[in-house]
Amino acid sequence: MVSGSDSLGNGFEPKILVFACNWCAYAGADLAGVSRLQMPPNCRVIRVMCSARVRPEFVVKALSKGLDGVLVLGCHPGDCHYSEGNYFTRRRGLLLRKLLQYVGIEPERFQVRWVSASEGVKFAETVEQVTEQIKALGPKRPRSGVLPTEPGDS
Amino acid sequence: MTDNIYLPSMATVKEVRPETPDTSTFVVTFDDPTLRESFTYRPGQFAEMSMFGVGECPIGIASSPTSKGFLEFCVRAVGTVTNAIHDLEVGDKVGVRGPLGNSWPTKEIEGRDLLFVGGGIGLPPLRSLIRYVLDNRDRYGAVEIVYGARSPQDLVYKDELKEWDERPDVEFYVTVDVGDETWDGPVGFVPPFLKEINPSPENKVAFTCGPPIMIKLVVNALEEMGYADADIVTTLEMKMKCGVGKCGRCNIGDKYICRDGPVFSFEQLRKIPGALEV
Amino acid sequence: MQDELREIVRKLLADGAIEYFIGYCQGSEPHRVFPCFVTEESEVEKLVLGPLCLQNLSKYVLQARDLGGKVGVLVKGCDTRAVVELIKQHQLERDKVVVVGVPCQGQVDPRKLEQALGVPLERVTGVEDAGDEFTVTVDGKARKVGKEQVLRDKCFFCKHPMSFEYDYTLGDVVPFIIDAEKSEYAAVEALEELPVEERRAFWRKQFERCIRCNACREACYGCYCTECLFDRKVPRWLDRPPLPEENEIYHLIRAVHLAGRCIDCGECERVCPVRIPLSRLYKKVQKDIAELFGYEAGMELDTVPPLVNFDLDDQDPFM
Amino acid sequence: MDRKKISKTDLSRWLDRIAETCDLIGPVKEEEVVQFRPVRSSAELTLDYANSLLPPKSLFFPPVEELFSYQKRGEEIKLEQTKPLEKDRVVVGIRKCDVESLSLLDRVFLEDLEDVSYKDRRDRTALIALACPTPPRSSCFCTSFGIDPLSPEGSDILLTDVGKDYLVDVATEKGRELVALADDLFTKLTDKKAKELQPPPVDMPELDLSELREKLEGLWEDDYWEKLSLPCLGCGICTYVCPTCHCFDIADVGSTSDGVRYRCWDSCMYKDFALMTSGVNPRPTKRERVRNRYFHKFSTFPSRYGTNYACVGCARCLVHCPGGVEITTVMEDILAKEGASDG
Repeated sequence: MVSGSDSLGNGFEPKILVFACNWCAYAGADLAGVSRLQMPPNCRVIRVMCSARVRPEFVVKALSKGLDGVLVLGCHPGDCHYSEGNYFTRRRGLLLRKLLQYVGIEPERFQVRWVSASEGVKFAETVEQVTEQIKALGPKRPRSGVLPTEPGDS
Repeated sequence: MTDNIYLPSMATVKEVRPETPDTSTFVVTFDDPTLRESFTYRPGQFAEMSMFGVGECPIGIASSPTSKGFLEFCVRAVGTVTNAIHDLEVGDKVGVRGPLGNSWPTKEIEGRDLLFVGGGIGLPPLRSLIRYVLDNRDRYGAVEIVYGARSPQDLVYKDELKEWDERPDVEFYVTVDVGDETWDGPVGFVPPFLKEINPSPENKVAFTCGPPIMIKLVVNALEEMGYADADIVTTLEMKMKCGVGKCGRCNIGDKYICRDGPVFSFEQLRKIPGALEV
Repeated sequence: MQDELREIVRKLLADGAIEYFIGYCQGSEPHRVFPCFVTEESEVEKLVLGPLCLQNLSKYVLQARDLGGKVGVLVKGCDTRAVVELIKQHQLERDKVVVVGVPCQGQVDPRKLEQALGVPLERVTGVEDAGDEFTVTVDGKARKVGKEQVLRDKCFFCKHPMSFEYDYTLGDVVPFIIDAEKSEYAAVEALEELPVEERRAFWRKQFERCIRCNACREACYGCYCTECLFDRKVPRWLDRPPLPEENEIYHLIRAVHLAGRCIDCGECERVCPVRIPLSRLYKKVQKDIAELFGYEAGMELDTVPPLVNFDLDDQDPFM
Repeated sequence: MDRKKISKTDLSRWLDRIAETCDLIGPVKEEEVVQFRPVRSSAELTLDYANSLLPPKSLFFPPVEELFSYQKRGEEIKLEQTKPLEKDRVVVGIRKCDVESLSLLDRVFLEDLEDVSYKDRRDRTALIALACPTPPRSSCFCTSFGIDPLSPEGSDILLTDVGKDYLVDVATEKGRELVALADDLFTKLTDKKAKELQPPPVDMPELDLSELREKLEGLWEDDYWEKLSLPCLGCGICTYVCPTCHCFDIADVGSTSDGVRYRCWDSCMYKDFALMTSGVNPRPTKRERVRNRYFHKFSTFPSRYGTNYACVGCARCLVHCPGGVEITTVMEDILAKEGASDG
């Protein structure tokens, strides 16, 4: 999963993971598709039954393992199919965002947005906006894989 | 083995034979023609099968060294590596590192009568020796095989069982814990079944392999029948990783199962603290 | 106070009220004070109290849950928060544990003490509390060391010098004054102010050092899962080799899992053999939890933990 | 054995000269932690130290090590072995307990089936040991195992701090070659002169361990292990800081078509260490795991390899154990047990 780019970061095409709630954003994505809206091809969408299904470790692992960004899409507050799932998403999102920033991961790389089933345009715009932001940041991390030669040698 | 004891050799799957719903036999050959010719092993040894990206898993070699050019592994899908192995198809690549461990005695038991007691997936390691013995039939005395599984469909090597049953120079007994409409043979657990058969301990060596609880009860039964500890041989199951006696996982007493075992007689096991608790 | 403790434990054991008592005893050298498990009345003399009683003994209550009877445990004020939180998280039944609260005048950070004294700790044969300072015996001679020099970081901001959930208590705290001269979150704030690349570099350097001995996890009272996510084989969350990115996953996931649970007992940082400043990670989460949701772990029995709760009016920057 | 001396400033010059042709490795203090690591110049070294946090076994048996990489190309899977060391290495500042531990690890990695990368690192590394200061740390107990912290045995050169100079004992051919890199910096000593400089033997409290193994072997079923395991947290510190522990794990990192197989340290104190896929765990509780560790150190390792004990008295586990399990206390407890009951 090496992000392709030349030495200057030109032509960098980020890999972005999108978790989309089955009841809203996933349908929104569908709508964007059938409406033939133009979207950058950088996102891989994973359908989840609720944005609250996205455990923080999904995000942490994705970013640490070399993805350039993670986008979580859920229903607007008040519209959760399960009444209150997205309120938990909101709390976790707030917290995780701050923690990731604290350890040096730019806030753009982890975003939460509310996109309803009818918001095909918003879905396309969000994906485009996030892709542009992450493109501007460059790769999350050149894939390390390289070890320090000896312990303690950094 | 390569110079680097952790480096597997590449092999190709030549055949996949489903044995039971969760167990299949994989027939593999080494890609390197020289290695294919020169590779030797003894019955009872095992090898580490490598699924790259998933890991390694020690599997007993189920074929006999008397059949050359290929190796057979009978694998049950239980963990991550064995499940990955089950995804293999004919022509796929797999890493094989071995042979590892000690082996069933073959020289020492020449001229003696042999009893094999296997349970479920415990038959394949015994089968290596059974085939070896049958391919060198004149060097050994009478052969008795007692085998059992949870159900008729859990019996492995169904074709071979038939063959053993038909051979005049093999006494073959088979039982299942629970029968079904296809089954008209004996029903019951292996240890009581064994007691019923009551094979004489005279000049006999018993080999057993199966689930730990079965081994325990089989050994009790054998002792009741008068078998000496030295004449009861088993192969131990233990967490193994490196297969070369270094990583420390399979340590019991001063033995590493992967290096000094997996084959031990009960006489040996009784001297190792903790060995019989496993 | 020590005598009083021994008397209480002696009585608890004599009455058969507890299976064993978890307290502190001296190790092979006087500066080494450790958890000890008193099962016999004859052993109560081993129990000690003092500024070197560092461990949060609540962790050990968890392994006693399967015993038929109760266990007794000694808790400092700060450790009480762990007991409260364990009860709240349904990990512990209040009536399965006999809590003996001990007032605390602040604990000594052995590393700071070594530095302040300029001699190896092995020459320290005694540390006594003396109000605003500690009396430290070095090579048989008494020396005074100001508390501000050697207190554990968390003690500067102690909210509970006195245990607040207990069955027995060993007296009251003698008031003393320590001026921390900075906010509780000063170290966190300093990092927050750095540019993002510097923060990344800082933590990368810390995580690279990690040998993944799991001591932070095992010492943490809040790590009570029967099977840790990191030990799970399917799906595999964490690869065993302690590579930098794996270590990052380990520490970040631990930090989010402890959000709302961490009571800043400081055990993770104290036990870390490679000295990763873990408190700076956990304090950050603690700070955010406080700022965002107005919650502090282990303070009251009847508040709802923040991440199993929500408020319709929570901040919402995600529109 | 050649005995020489070298001044402290010349020592730095000599080490810098070594560093021109070899990888120089030694104790470095960073963030209050002393660790062995490669240095560019002797100025980075901390030779005035008690002992390193992690044992220098990590230089021969690293915490993480690439065994090989694999890559799928079409139908084939290509394996690429890790390359041997590029340069010879010189480790300076290693203590006698750690030197001794290498001879124990040699038994594991060089005997029977040889571990090529360990062998490569051992063969291509010279050891310049550093005699322990007098008095040594109070927690040390190497002499209980018959180890003399002032002896050059097992190393190529031994340095002993004697004030403004180091006494230099050159024990092997490899050592002589290193000295030859800067012969002019050394002063040859007569036996008499060397003896005068030689510090007196180290005075350390010594445990009589002659009955340890026998007594321990009678304690397999003893309740002692249950009680000993109570304060143990089940972390891996004792095994990771131990210079003789050699347990490891083998794990792949990467996808099924591209990745690396690593060997990394593992600990018998972890609860999933011996857990089998079937769910059976031969060492299910801390009691069995703690017992296993001490049996391994004092009974089963010695019995397997015919060594004395598999502990060198470095006291790292004792100092770093967060639960306060002290190996010296364990030994004393075992020795204090009445006679051997059969286990």
